[in-house]
Amino acid sequence: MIAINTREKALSKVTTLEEALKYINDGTVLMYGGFGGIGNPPTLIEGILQKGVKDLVLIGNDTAFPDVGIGRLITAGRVRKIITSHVGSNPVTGQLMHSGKLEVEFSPQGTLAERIRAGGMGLGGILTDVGIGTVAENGKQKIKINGKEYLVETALTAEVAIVHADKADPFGNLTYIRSGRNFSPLVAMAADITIAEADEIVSLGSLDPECIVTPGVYVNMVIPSQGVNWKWPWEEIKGSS
Amino acid sequence: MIAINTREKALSKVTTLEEALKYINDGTVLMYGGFGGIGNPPTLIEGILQKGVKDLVLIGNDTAFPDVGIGRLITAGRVRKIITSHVGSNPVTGQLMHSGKLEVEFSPQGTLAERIRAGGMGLGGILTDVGIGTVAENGKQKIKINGKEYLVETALTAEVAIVHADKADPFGNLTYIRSGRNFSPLVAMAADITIAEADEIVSLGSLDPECIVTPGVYVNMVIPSQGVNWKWPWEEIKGSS
Amino acid sequence: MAVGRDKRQLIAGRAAQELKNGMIVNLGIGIPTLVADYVPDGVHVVFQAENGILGYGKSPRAGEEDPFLCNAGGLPVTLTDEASYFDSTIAFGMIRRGLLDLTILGALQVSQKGDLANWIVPGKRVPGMGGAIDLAQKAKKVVAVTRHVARDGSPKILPECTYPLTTRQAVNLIITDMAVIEVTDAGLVLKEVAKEHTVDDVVRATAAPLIIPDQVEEF
Amino acid sequence: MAVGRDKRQLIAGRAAQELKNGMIVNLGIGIPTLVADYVPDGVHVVFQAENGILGYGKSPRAGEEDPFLCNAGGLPVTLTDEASYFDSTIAFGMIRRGLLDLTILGALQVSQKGDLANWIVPGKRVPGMGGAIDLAQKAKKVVAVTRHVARDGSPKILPECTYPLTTRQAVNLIITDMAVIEVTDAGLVLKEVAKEHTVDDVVRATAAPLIIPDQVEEF
Repeated sequence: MIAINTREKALSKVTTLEEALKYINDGTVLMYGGFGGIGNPPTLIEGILQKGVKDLVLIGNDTAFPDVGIGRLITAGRVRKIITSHVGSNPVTGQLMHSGKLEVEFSPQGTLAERIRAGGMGLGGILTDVGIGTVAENGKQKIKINGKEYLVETALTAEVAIVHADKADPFGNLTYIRSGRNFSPLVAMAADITIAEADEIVSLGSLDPECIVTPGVYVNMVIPSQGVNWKWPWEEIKGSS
Repeated sequence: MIAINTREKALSKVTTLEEALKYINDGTVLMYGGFGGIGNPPTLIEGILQKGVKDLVLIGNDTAFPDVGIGRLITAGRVRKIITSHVGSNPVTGQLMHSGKLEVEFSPQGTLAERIRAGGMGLGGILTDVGIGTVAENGKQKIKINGKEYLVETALTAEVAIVHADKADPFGNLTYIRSGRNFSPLVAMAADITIAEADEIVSLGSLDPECIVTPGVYVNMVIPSQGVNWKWPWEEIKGSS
Repeated sequence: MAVGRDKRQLIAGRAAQELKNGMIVNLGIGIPTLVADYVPDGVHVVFQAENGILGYGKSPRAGEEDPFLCNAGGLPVTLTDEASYFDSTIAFGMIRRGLLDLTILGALQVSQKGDLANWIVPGKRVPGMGGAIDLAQKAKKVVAVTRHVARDGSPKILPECTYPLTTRQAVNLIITDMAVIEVTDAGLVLKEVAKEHTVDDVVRATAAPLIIPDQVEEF
Repeated sequence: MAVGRDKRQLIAGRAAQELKNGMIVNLGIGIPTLVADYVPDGVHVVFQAENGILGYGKSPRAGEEDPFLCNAGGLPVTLTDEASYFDSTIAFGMIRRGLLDLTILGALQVSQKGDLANWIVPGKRVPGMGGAIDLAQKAKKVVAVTRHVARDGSPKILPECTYPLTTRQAVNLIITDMAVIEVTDAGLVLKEVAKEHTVDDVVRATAAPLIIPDQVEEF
């Protein structure tokens, strides 16, 4: 048992919110897991708000809802630019975009997912025919393979990635929460520093190696999650319809 | 319970080896899971040998050992061409290659994995700098992104893929066996027809949706495995050294 | 953009008739989401959500929602027995590889050639293309569901779309609160008309030319 | 290509001294595989295998082998507590992204610039490059382990490799049964000599010029 505890200590990345927030500062390029708010890490987002960080460059699937998840950073005016696929659920994003206060760059959703993964995999990018013949092809290199045309979609990386895990062990092995997985394992691979907040931090050796979604090598810091601190839109609609 | 059984029946892909072998014929382009034989599907390989199929075009990581796994097809002279990354563990492959009886095309291992995945993902290919400055770049298109040079590595697909699963449910959801995972989930996505042999076929609903590695949509046929019918090289070395 | 509850349910119910045994089906945000609650008895389809679920079913009962089990529109769903979770690259890998038998998508505009516009109202609403380009370009069958006319009464089924396109020649079938229209090489064919309307109503509310067969069903 | 058991163990044992706490380490096929059994007490490293394991340990005891738990060389291993399994794209994603602190690889030839040749003997042995190109090009530190000379006595540490290269300027340290040699911008520096040999022995067995510091350690 002493040997195990020694190894757990030697490999541990468990730290505090305060320590983790040292890596997220004005202007940081920040990737986040989550889809419609589910998988956005609540404790880290609250921490970023409290710390007063601004001018963030975000990369992630969507901007959730105005008072939910990553949307809270948009609403609070902390974001300078975002690379995303869909902002329809958050009208504040659209307003800031139209008033010139927020730069928004769109990718088709599957392409965005692959661009982030490519960054995480150390690839230069991927070739896809999705979006050919639409505005999604504007400004992109094209290449022909066996006579068929593909867009060159370049890899995306970030300085920091934040994710909401279900369980984490001290080495940073992660599992996610049902549909909270979505972009999380992708952004976890694509940043220089990956911070996971976990609903449960378990001892080394207690996760099933067959079921780990993000291997610990990708994770730099693990902090405990305080849990979701917002109301989901469907909770508010309930009873009112 | 009647409802569940009806659904299980409606979605079931469980079939026989005989039925599965109808899709593997002379000249078939065949991908296989496995690494050093571990993950090569024993029952399907035995079936291919028994059926007398020849002139196969194989795509997979390596050629195992002469009497192990996919190596048995090489040794029996059933393969016309192979796209692979490493044949060092199977001297028969090298002999057939030098005598002009087997065409061998090499990719760096990580690049081969990505090319197969790209095929499975419906991508045209990926961009990588691995192999630049070596023979691995011969004959390949290059592209520059922000001044940095990448090789264009094209997607690979196949007519049929065969994998060895641990558990399968009737819909074709799969888990694999420890280090038997390797290329298996990649080839399972990249073929027109994917056939899984499983050590255990479990009822619909009994696999944990968080731990399924290959979603059933990728699998066309599930058959029961007879288990490994070869000796591993380390078993033969044991005691003799 | 809200349409009356009855019209939304009408459209969703009719769209659900397109579901056939064994199909892998993706439902877009909005009206398409409702289709999961209208699967005909005895029909077994597998719903895929691009946030990483293959195998979800009806909406949960009030009070039984799981906040971490939602469809791509952010609404709670339930799982079916064949369910698996995966990341968004796998979700879109399935789509891009052509494994979706059917996608049912909302539409801002549809042209007579089946061009689909559903991601931006220039100068006004910019939701972003989300997964619509991937889905519309790659699914084996694309059904567009929409109110027949826009809120201001202007037609949404047009000779040419005026909004930026999601995908060219993508839509196979249009289902609205007034009609079911098939996109064919010859043009738009009126297949069915809602009980509350006549063929003439539909023709007047449609800017694109319609081919009217001898037999037009009612729904 | 077999070297005597003692020499193999000697090389593996010395290579294990390069392991530092917390490192992520990949071991190539052959002699490098043996390093997992020589991790110094109190040093905690995480071994990665390109067939999809992060976190394996020593060889199992005879009779306790798991045929489905092997390293990339096909030899049975045991798991450590931080272990996870993944597919080969993830295994090589880690490598390509530069997350491997150290890789220990076998070598056919190493040049004085650190060029590595280890995948083909033209006209004779064609194992294929496997994962060596990925590893040699992307790991933060590359240690080449090899017999100092080939079976026919010819040197393997050369001014230029004559076999096709795996990667240019990849190797940082060469560990053989005779010596430990560092690859520096100034050239090859002899750091250590095996007990059984003298500096002169090493110089004679090395075709590339060696820089001999005042102090050469023994190992």
